[in-house]
Amino acid sequence: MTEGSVWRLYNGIDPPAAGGFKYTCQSGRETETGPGPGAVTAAKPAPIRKGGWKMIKRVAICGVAQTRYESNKWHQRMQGMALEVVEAIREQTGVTYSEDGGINTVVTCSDDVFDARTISDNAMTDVVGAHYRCEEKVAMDGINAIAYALAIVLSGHDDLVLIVGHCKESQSESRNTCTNLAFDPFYCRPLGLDYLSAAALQARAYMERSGVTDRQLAEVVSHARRNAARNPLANARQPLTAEEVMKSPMLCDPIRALHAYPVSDGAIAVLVAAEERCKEFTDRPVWITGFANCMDSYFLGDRDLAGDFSLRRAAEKAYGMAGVTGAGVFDLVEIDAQYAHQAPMWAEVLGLCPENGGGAWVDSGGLDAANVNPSGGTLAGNPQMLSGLSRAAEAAVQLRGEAGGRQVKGAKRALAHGTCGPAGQHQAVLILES
Amino acid sequence: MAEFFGATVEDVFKTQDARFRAEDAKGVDAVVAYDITGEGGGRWRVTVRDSRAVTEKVTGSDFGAFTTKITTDAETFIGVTVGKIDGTAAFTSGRVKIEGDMKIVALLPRLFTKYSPPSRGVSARDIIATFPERFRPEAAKGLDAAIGYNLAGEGGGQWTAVVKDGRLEMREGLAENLTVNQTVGARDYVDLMLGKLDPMVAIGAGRLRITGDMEVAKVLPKLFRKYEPKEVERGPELIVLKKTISVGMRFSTGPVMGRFLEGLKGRKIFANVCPSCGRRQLPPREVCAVCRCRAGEFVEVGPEGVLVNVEICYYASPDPLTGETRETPYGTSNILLDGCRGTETFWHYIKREDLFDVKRGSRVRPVWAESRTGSVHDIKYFEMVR
Amino acid sequence: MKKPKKNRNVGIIGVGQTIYSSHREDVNQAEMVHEAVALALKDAGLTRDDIDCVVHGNMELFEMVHQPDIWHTIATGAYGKSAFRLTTGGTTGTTVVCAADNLVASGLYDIVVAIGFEKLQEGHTTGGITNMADPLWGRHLQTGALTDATAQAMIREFGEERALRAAMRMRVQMDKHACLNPNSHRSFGLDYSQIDDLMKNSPRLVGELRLIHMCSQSDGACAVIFAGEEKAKKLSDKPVWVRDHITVHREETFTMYSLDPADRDPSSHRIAAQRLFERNGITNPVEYFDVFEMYDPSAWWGLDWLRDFMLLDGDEHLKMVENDEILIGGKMVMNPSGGVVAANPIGATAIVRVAEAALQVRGDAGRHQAPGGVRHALASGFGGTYWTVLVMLEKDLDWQEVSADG
Amino acid sequence: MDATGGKRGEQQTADEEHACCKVVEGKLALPYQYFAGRVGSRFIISLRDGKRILGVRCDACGRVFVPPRQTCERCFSDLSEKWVELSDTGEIVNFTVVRYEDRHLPRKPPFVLALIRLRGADTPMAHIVEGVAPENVRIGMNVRAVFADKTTNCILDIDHFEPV
Repeated sequence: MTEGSVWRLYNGIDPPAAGGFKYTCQSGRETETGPGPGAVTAAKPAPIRKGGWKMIKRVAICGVAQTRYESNKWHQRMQGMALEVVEAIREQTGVTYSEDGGINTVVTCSDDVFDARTISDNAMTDVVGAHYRCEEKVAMDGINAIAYALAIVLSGHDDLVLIVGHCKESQSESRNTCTNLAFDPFYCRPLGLDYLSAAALQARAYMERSGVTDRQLAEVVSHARRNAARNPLANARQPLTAEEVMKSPMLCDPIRALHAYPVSDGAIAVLVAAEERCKEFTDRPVWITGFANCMDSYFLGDRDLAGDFSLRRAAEKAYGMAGVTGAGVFDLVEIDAQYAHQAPMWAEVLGLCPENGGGAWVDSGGLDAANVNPSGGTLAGNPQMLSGLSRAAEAAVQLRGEAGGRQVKGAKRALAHGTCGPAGQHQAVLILES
Repeated sequence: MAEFFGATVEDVFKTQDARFRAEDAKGVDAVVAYDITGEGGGRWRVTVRDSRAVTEKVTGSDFGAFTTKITTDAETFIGVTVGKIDGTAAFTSGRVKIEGDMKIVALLPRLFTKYSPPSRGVSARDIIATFPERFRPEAAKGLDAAIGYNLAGEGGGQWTAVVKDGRLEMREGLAENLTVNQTVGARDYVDLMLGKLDPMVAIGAGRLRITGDMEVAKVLPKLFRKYEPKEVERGPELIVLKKTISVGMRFSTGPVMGRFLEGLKGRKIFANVCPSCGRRQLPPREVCAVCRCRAGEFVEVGPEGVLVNVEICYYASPDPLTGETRETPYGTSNILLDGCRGTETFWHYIKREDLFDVKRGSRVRPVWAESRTGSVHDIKYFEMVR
Repeated sequence: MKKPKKNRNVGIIGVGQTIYSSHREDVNQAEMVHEAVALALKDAGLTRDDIDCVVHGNMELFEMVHQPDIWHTIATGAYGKSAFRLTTGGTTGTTVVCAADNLVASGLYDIVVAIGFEKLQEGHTTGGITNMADPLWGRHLQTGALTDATAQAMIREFGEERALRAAMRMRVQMDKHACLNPNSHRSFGLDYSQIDDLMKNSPRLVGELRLIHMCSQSDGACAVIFAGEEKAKKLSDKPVWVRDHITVHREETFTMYSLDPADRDPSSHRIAAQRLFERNGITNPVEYFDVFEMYDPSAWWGLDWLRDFMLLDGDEHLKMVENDEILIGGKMVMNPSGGVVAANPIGATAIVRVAEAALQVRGDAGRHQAPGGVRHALASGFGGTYWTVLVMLEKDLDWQEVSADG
Repeated sequence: MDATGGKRGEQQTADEEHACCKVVEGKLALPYQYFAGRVGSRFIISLRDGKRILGVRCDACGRVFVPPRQTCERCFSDLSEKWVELSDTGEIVNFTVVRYEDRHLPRKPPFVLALIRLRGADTPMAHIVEGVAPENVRIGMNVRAVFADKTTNCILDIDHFEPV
């Protein structure tokens, strides 16, 4: 194992062999062995990997549209939100629904419980234009819908995919009551566990391990609000000082009310196309060069909540696919931190700062230095199901140079991260390049 | 009293009140009449009211007023009660008949905990019931026979096993042209099957009589796998958690549905019109799905129209917006309102009293609710224009 | 519609199914799913280590578990693996198949497990389906998937006697198949001699849709393992190739009937079949396919849709049923498994169609195997407001020539 | 839980553009029955009738799990007959104080949700801790299971844990 690695020997799991883990490309040929799970740290950047898995063809994001995110879009039903972004994509890219060369495949992203609707995508068929077309719903964070669209194009099944995600957290009496239903009915659900309390347990585990302080977490929120103020689409744009955050009441110790992302509503559309089609829709394609996702254990007690298991595996594989090292090569990084502690914690795993160095990294301006979440991030208000997809959308907007007041100058390569499940059980890493 | 699956109908009803779950009976007000026919049957009335249950045996022929009446034979009743007979299949095949309010039937499993028969030895009937699962088609090749089982006494009965083309069919009663007939007391039959009684002894003592084609009788033991009594008649307890999950929701209308619902308040039905193909949508949706464009213009249609189809629903199911079970039968229809064409229909209820009079093509008009709030209930239902 | 060339071939190398039953009190959801995954791994001769990615799907509100793949990770094998969740209602089972095919064909993953499950005993199926309708309108009016609109339309078209009889005959034919399938939830042992009785006496659900016509509410899970061509050939001696698949949705409404039968909306089933067969150079599907596993939620739908899927006209589909051409041993065997009327664990139902079709192609279907060597099979999924997915399976990798000029 | 910005309804004042828009109260409400399965039933019955907490051991990786499960998710080995009895005492390895109010919660806030590693188990189990003020809960604190008087046929047959 690489020095400084944090592979936790939790519950007796053996760390992977010193040579790292392997994955194979489609020809059955093994790629060059990765540097191992401990390697992706800024303290000791892993070597740039060459000869990684090559995609058969280049696939790009050709258009991005987002609604403004709000705490209560009471005046719109879900179809209205989705229609808004579909129309924006059509206008932006000129894409049509012609049977020959138009959109034939739509990948939606939503959830039956949040929508209180069996087959939530049934409500979307009309507005996403899927009448007598293909529509498939990714029922998890929408960043995975981009990966699925990538697979559709790479497979040769279609060369153009429209992704439309929506979520209206304000519809239910409480999003926590919805996420409580993700837990099994006998052991966890009766205790009232939900994604908030799961994140709180994770926050404490991370604070215990890394020594991150309440002030540093407050600074993460304050930073998110500073950036969000430059993002006209963000929900929570009001600036907050660290002191104000620290004064906000405890919600679920050690998570304070202002450490949690606000209840949010919104929709996103993304157009993905094979290279040969891109020029029809944009002169600024954003190439998808790496993706991976990974699932961790379900029971919170089975997991190292502050550990790196699934995110490290996802990052390793995505970095390898894109042929990049640790996070130093990214011009900006959109981290799906739904709670303040997740920004430094996952920054450590992605290699933006050393193991247990998240707090110091925040103090030393690491968030700005690495251009983390110029959009304000999920903490500024993106709903479940879209928290990762909005990271990807924001990263793409940056690489297209269309980010306005929040634009990172000359951004050429970005990382977008998305997570779903309690306390980041499922992790996804997407790498985009202009 | 005849016993089926180790239980009697009497015993089921005797324990009924003790199995009542008051916590799930809030607001339930029902009288369920049970007409259990055939041997071992009888008539009972179960009243659930004010979170209490009272079970009475009905002696006369009149049940009095009831909400729901369940008619079935004793064997089916007990089989379904103890879980040996699939209730849906029994209803599907017509062995269980239900009159009156169906939703109470759906509620019963929640109102009473499951009945367990007194644990006791296995009955001849139980063993006969295992024939299909123990049948060995490979041993029955070329055999064409009707085998009678005449098992007298408690837990017994008469059955015929018809074996043909490698298949087994069990019939109640003794067939006329039996290939082989076996007459034995039900208790002795059980003992024979459990290996407690030697068949030769039983034949010698005249307690078992076998008549008919003795060549076929010889192959009988090979036709079925050995009967193996389950050590514990009931398996280990399996935990179930019952709960109506209810999450409060605030459904936005948005401007399009909002406009439509607002119209209903004023007794007006608005469709929106596709600017491209001109089709009218009811209720209005944001876009015309066919032309993929916003449908912005609203036109008033109806309120009268013609039924395109009539669907009469007999199956009681819960309304997911309230968790309450719906009353049956009810009827819905797609109505072609005046001003609409083709498939541009409007979905609503048909007046209960008109259900069996209306048909495709019938002319109907809406009956508006007194107080209208902008919802589907602003129209009570459509009634026939007579 | 043009379709680009598939990046690489994908083979089905393992199939696992639980039994289908009205009650599985002995297992929780995750444990039931595990049974299917373990059987599929065993069938393929693989271990969990061989899997790259797990695709999971069902319909959440049937059991009211939000994103159940999260909990089911304890039993699906997804731990430490790539994982996706895709759902499209009743078509979910075929959607996870399409997803697995796309994911493997893309080259992103070599071996993918697709899982569909449902434990309908744990919820209220009809209530759950009703919940698909718009909360402000249709939800007050809909009764699950129960409708006799198809029955009414067929009665108008073919006359009451013939339509009722054909639908019931198909129901009996499906039951005859179900009696041969050990996994069936419902196998009544029905006989043609019972048709008259059932037509009159089976309890009505909605109009002429009677209890006997309608599918069961089942518990069950099904897992299918997909591999890229190279690995599929290495790991399996009879991989079943996924030739193509198509998904066709319809708008968010059930208002598709009018007073004039000619006004009826185009069927999404027919559109899907036309597009799929055209791009694969298939002109006579009844001749081409040896087996068709159709998602037939009721005998009425099964009968009506046979015409659309097989691109038939007039009463050709009725004749196929009346002449027993869809029976095992017939010209084009429909649902040798017994179909959906015999077992319907909804989130699994459509993947079961693919799994059963694959077993037929492999020749491993046991007592319900269609005779004569099955080379071409079709499987369908149904969901939403008349949504269709079709999946084409092949025994041999010899179709490229057929579509090369297409 | 609206402390983080979900101020609902405040915009629902007359707004020209949204004149026809309104919000309709409803529910997502359906009946469910969940089965614990053989493994889960044995665990719950043991809590309920025997006041004993059982775990399962995976022979392949040697870990003892609670709550029990039929399969080891990593080794894919069958654990359904690999029961081990665990102590009813253990150590708090992590905790949070739930201070928000939602209908799905089993207690009025504030209450403590903790991960407790029982003696004999490798994986900590989530449960409620009572009998100590939230501000006095510490990681490393020893706690003991207090069994419920009335069964609910789920993990709440342990009513809560309290400091030893």
